[in-house]
Amino acid sequence: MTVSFAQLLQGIQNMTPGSLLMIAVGCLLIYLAVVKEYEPMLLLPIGAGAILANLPLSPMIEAEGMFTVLKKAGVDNELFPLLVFIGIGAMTDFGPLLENPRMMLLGAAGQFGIFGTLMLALLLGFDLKEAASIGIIGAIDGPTSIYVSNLLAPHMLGPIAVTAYSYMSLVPIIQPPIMRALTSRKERLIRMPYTSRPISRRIRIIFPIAVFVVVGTLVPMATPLIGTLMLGNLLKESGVVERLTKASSNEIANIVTLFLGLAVGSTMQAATFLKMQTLAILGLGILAFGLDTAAGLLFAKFLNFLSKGRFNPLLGAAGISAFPMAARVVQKMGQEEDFENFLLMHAMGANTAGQIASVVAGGVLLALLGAH
Amino acid sequence: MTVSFAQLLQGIQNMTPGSLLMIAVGCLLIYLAVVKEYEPMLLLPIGAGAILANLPLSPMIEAEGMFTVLKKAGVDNELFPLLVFIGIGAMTDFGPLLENPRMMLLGAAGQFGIFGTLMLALLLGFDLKEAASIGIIGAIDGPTSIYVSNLLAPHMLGPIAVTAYSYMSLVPIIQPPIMRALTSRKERLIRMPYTSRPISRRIRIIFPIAVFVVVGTLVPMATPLIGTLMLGNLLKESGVVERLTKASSNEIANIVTLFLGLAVGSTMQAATFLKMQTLAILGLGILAFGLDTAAGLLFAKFLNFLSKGRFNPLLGAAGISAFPMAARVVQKMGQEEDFENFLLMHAMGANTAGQIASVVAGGVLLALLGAH
Amino acid sequence: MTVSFAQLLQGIQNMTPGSLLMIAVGCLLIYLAVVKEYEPMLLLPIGAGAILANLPLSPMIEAEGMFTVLKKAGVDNELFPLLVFIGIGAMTDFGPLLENPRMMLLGAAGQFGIFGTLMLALLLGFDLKEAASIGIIGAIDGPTSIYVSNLLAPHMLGPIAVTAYSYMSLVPIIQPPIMRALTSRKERLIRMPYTSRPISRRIRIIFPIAVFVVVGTLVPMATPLIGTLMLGNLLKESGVVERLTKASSNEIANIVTLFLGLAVGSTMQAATFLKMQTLAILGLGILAFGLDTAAGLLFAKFLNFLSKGRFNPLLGAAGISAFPMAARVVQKMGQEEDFENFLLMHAMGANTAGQIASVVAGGVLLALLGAH
Amino acid sequence: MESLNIGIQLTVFGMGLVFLLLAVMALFITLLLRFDRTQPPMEEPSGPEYPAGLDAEALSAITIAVTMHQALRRKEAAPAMRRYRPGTRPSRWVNVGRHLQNTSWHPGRRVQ
Amino acid sequence: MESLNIGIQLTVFGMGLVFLLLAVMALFITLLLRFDRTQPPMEEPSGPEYPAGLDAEALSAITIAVTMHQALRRKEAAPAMRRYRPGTRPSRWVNVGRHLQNTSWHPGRRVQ
Amino acid sequence: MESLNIGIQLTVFGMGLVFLLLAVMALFITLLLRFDRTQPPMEEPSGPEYPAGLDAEALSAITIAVTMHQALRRKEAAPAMRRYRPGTRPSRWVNVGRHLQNTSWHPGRRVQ
Ligand code: NA
Ligand code: NA
Ligand code: NA
Repeated sequence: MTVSFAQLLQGIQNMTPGSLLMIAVGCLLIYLAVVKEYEPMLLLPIGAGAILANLPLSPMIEAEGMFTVLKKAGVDNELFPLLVFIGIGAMTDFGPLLENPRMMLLGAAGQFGIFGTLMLALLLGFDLKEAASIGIIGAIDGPTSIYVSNLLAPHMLGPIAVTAYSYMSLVPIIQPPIMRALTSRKERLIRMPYTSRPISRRIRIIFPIAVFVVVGTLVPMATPLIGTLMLGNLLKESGVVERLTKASSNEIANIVTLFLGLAVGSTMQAATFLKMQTLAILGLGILAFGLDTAAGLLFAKFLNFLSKGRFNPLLGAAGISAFPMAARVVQKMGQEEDFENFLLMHAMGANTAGQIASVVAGGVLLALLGAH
Repeated sequence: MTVSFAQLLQGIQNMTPGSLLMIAVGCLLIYLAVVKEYEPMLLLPIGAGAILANLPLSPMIEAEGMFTVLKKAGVDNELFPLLVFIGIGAMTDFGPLLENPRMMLLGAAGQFGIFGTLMLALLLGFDLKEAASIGIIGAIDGPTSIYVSNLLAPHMLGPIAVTAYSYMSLVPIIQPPIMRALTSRKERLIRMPYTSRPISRRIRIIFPIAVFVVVGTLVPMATPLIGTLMLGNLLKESGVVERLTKASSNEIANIVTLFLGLAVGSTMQAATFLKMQTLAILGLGILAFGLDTAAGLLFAKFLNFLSKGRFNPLLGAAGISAFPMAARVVQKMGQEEDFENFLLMHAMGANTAGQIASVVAGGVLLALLGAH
Repeated sequence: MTVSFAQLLQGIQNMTPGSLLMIAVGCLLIYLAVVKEYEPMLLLPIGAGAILANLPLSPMIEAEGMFTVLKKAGVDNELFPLLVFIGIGAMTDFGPLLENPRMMLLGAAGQFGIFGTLMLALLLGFDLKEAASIGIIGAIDGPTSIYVSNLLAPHMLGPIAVTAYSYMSLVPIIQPPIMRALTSRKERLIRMPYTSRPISRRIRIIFPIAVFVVVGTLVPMATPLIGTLMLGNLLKESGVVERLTKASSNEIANIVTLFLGLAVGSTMQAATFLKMQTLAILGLGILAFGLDTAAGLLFAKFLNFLSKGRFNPLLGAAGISAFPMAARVVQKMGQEEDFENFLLMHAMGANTAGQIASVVAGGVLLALLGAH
Repeated sequence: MESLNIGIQLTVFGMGLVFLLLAVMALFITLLLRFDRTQPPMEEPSGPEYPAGLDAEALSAITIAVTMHQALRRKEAAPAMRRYRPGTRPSRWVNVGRHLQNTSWHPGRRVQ
Repeated sequence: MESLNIGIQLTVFGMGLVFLLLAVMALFITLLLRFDRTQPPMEEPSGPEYPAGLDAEALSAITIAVTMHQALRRKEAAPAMRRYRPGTRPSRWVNVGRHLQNTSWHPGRRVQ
Repeated sequence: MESLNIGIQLTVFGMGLVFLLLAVMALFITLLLRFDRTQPPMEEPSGPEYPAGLDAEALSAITIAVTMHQALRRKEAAPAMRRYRPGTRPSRWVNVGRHLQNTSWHPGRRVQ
C-alpha cells in the first residue's frame, strides 16, 4: 500500500457546478436566517444541512451518515414534525378562540390557498400528488407542509419546506397590499366590541380532547396532525403535568427542530433541487399565501354583509396559521385607520383557528388523495 | 380519478363499539389524572394515547405511525422503563436506609403480594407467564411492572400498566384499614428511638456499585433493573457529574415518561383490552396491594416479637415501593395514636428498601420463569 | 415445570476471572472519575457501563439489551460523537484564534503525536488500521478518538476511549517536564504583546462556514467531524438561535454524553480488553501526548527563530485540543519565570487551533487510510 | 380538461369538508360554553405566600429581582419559541384597548 | 393441583431469594458502616461565600429572593418528580420530631 | 521495513496536509480581517434596562441576588461543560494582565 496525493484530490474532482450552486443556496438561507431573521430556528439548520450535504463525497449523507440517520429516525416516519406539533400545542393558548367560536370559520376560509394553488399546479402539469404537495404550502405551516409533502412527494420535500419557512416571515409584507386592495376604508374602520369572558379550566381541557376525537373520527388521515397539536395543548391546559409540558415545548421542541432542520436541509441535493420545478414552487408558494389572504378577506366581507356591517373584514386576513404575525398585521392595519380600533383579540381567535384549520386541511388533503 | 364523499365516511364506518368504549376508557384515565391527580405524569399520556390509538383507522398505530415508532424505539426493547429507572435512582436518597440497614428486610416482606397474586392468578386459569405479569403489579412500581410484563406477556402490558399506576395513587386509601385491622393500639403506640448518623460520601458511592454487583451476579435477570436504578443513584451521589444527574432526572426522565405513556396507552386496543381478563387484572391488582401491606405488617409484627416489643409493626406497611406515599401513611397513622410518635425516618428507610426489593423481586421473577 | 435453585446459580457459575478483572477495571475508572476527578462526565459512565456489561450473563449486552440498543443508536453509526461535537462547537469561542490567525500553525504542529505514535505502533506489529486508531489518541480529543477508532478498529474502541479520556486529565502533569526540558529560561521569559481587536459578528459567522466548506472540500472524510464542530459554533455565533445553541450545549450534550459513556464502557469486555494490546495502547497513548507536546514546542522554537526571538516557544505546548488545560499550563509556566508575563490569550488561540487541527487530522487520517 | 376537473372537485370537497369540520367545532364550543354557564365565578388566584415579617420594601426588592430574572430568560428565548407568544397575554396596552372598546361613551370623539 | 404446586414453589423460592438478597445487602451495609467508623467527623459544609461589605439586611434580602425563586421552581415541578421528594430532606418539623424522639426526658409524659 | 516505510509516508503526507489546511485557514482569516477593516466600530452593548424609579441600593441588591444565582448555577455545572470555559471570558485578572502587557513603560522594572 502506498499513499498518494491523488486520493486526496477526490474532493475537488467531485465538486460539481450543481453542488457549488447548492452550497450557495445554503449560504443564502443562512443569510436570510441570520441577517433577515426569517424563521432562523429552521432556516439556519436547513442552510447548514444543505451545505454539509452538498460538499463533495459528503459522508454525512451516506448510508450510515449522520443526516441519513436523522432522516430515517424522524423524517421518513414523520416523527419529528409530529413532535414539533406537540410543542406548538403546548405553547398555544386557544383562549381567544374559545371566547369567540365563530372565528373558527375564518380559519377555514384561510385555507383556500391550498386548493387554489393545487389547481394551478395541476394546470402547470404537475401530477396530482406533486400538485397537492405544492398546494400545502398554502397551509402556511411548516410542520404540516413537511408532513404532507413527505407523504405525497418526498422528492419535493426540500424546496417545499424551504419555501414554506421562508415566506412565513414575509407575511407582514405579503398581506397588507392585498388587505388594502380588497377592503374599503369604511370597512377597515368597523369596530367590534370585545368582551372577555372567563373560560373555565374544564372547557380548556375538554376542548382539545373533543377536537381530536371529532376530527380524527371524520378524517382519520388528520389524526396524527390534529392529535399531536391537541395533545400538546391538553398537557398544557391540564395543569398537572408541568414537567411534560415544559419537556414538550422546550427540550423536545428544540432538539427536534435542530434535527428536523438538518435532515430537511440534507435532502436539498443538486439533482433534485436544481430544477425548473423549484422555481415553480417558489412562485406558486407566494401565490398560495396571497390566495389564502384574499379568500379570508372575501369570506370576512361576506360575514360583514350577513351581520349588516358589524364585522371588520380585515379579520379575514388573520385566518391563516402564521401565528402571531397575521393577527398583528390585522391589528396594525386597523389602527392605521383608527388609532383606537382594537382588533387584536378577535384576530388572535381567527389566527389560532387558522392553526387548527391548517392541520385539518392537511389531513383532508391526505384523505382526498388516498395517501397512505 | 374522481373524488367522492364515500371515502370520507370511512372513519365513521370503521367506528366500532369497542373503540368507542376504549375512547371512553381513555377519557376516564385523563379524568383520573387531571381531577383526581392519580399519577398524572403517566396516566394523562396513557389516556391520550389510548384515545388516539382507538380512533377509527388511526394512522398513529400503523407500521410507520408515531406510536409504533415510539413503541419500537423504547418499549419493545425495554429502553424507556430502564431510562426511567436511571432518573428514579438519581432522585432517590438512600440515606435513611443506610442509617438503618435492617429495614431492608421489611422491603423484602413487602413483595409477598407479587407471589400471592401470582398463585391466585394461576388458580384462576391464567398461564404461568400471564400470572407472573399480573403478580408483578404487586411490586407497586410502574417501570418494573412495564419491564416485566412486556417481557412475559406483552399482550397484557396495557391493562397491567394502567392498573399499576392507578392503584399507586390509592395507597393512602388501601393501606390504613389493613393497618388498623392487623395491629393493636398498643403496637401502634410503640416509639422507636432514631439517631441520625452521618453517612459518609464514600459509603454512599460504594453502596450502589456494591448493590448492582451483588444482585447482578446472583440474579443476572435483575441486572438491567437494579443496574439502572443504582446507576442513577451513583451519578447523584458521586457529586462530580451534576449535569448527567440533572439530565437523568429531568430531561431524560420527562421526555421518556411522555413517550412511554403514549406508547403504553397505544397498546390499549379494544381487541386486547376489552376482555374479562382486564377486570380480573383490576381485581387481582388491588389484592396484590393488600397482600403486600398485610405481609409487611405481619413480618414487622414478627420483628416486634423478636425485639420484645420495641419495633413498631406499622413500619411493615412501608416496605413497598410506593415512595413516599407509604412512608407518610405510616407516619400519619402513628401520629393519630400519639402525636409525638415520630416514625417517618424509619418508614423512609423501609420505603426505599421497598424500592430496591421491588426491582430485585422483578428480576427474581424473570429468572424463575426463565424468561429471555 | 419445576423450579430449582440450580438455575439461580448460573450467575455465579458464569463469573470468570476475566469478568471479575473487568469489574475491577470499571471500579478503578469510577475511582479515577470520582476521587481524582479525571473527566468524570465520561469516565464515570464508562466505568459503570464496564461493570454492568461484565456482570455474568448480563442482559444489558444481549441483542435487545439497553447497551446494545444505545450502541446501535449512536456509536455504530457515529451519531453520538458527532452530536457531542455540535455541543463542543456551541461552547467554544474562537475569538482568540481569530485575533491571531498565525496560531493556527501551532495547532497543526501539535498533531505530530498522531503520526509518530502510528509509526511506533506499526513497528510494534499492529496492522495499519489498528496503528492509526492508536495514533489518534494523539489527537487528545475524546470524540475524535471514538469516531476514528470506531471506523478503523472497532474492537479497540474501549481501550482507546479510556486511554484518551484518562490521559486528558493528566495534561497538567505530562506537559510541564517536557516544556522545561525543551525550552531555555531565556525563551520562557519572552513576552509577547497582545492587542485585543474586536472581531465583528460577520467574521465570527463566516468563519465556521468557511472552515467546513474548505476542509470538507479538500478532505471529504473530515466533513462530519469538522462540519458538526463548526455547525455548533455557527449556531452560537449567529446569535439568533439561542434555543438551539442551548439545546446543543446542554440537553443534547448531556444526554448523549451519558449514553456514549455507557455504550463505550459496555464494549470493554474481557475477551477484547484483557490483552497485551491494551497495555501497549496505554503506553503508546502517553507517548502520543508527549510527542504532541514536543513537536509543538519545537515548531514554536522554529517560529521564534524566524521571528528573531519574539515568539515564546512555550506556546507550542498549547497547540493540542485539551482545552483549556493546555493553555493554562502555558500561562502558568510563563508566569513561574516572570510573574507579569501574560501568555494566556495567545495560548487560548493556539489551544482552539489545536481543537480544529485535531479534527482535521482525524479526517486526514481516515482519508489516507481510505476508510469508509 | 381532466386535471382542472379533478382540481375543482378536490377544491369543492376539500374546502367543504374543512368548513364543515370547523363549523362543527364552533358549534360544539358554543354549546359547551352555554352548558358551562353554570360554573362558579372564577376565584382570584391567590398570590404567592410571602414569609411572615416582610415589609413592603423587601417585597418590592424581591419582585424586582424576580422580574429581571424573567426578563433575562425571555430575552434568551428566540422569538418563535417564547412560552407565551407576544400578545397572547393581555398587556397593559391591550387592557387599555379593551377598556376603550368596551366603553360606549367617548366624549368629543367620533363614534360610528 | 399442578398450578397451585408451581405457584407455591415459585413463592417459596422467590420470596426466599428476595429475602436472601436483601439480607445480604443489609449485612453488607452493616459491615461497611462498621468499617467506615474510622472516618473523620464530617465537616460542617461551609456556606456560600458572600461578597465582602454586605451587611445583614442586604444578605437577608438576597436570601429571600433566592428562597422565593426556589419555591417557585418547586411549585413548577410536578409532585412525582421533585428533585428531593418531600420528606427526604429533614424539615423543621422533622427536626422537632427528631429532637423529641431522641430526648429521653419528657416531663409529665408517659415514656415507654 | 515495509511498515516503517508506510508509516513515514503517512506521517509526511498527513502532517503536510494538516499544515496545509490550517495554513489555508490562517491565510483566509487574515484576508477576512483585512477585508473587514472597514467595519464600523463596535457599539458599546447597552446595559439591561432597569425599571424606572430604582435607586442605587435597590439595584445593588438585585445585582447581588442575580450574581449569587449565577454563581450557584456555575457551581452546579461540571467543569468540562461550563457555558464559557474558564479563561475564555476576560476576567479582572486577565484585564490587568492585558493592561500590563500592552503598556510599554513599567517604572523600575526590567523590560526585555
Ligand atoms: Na393556514
Ligand atoms: Na414493592
Ligand atoms: Na490535538
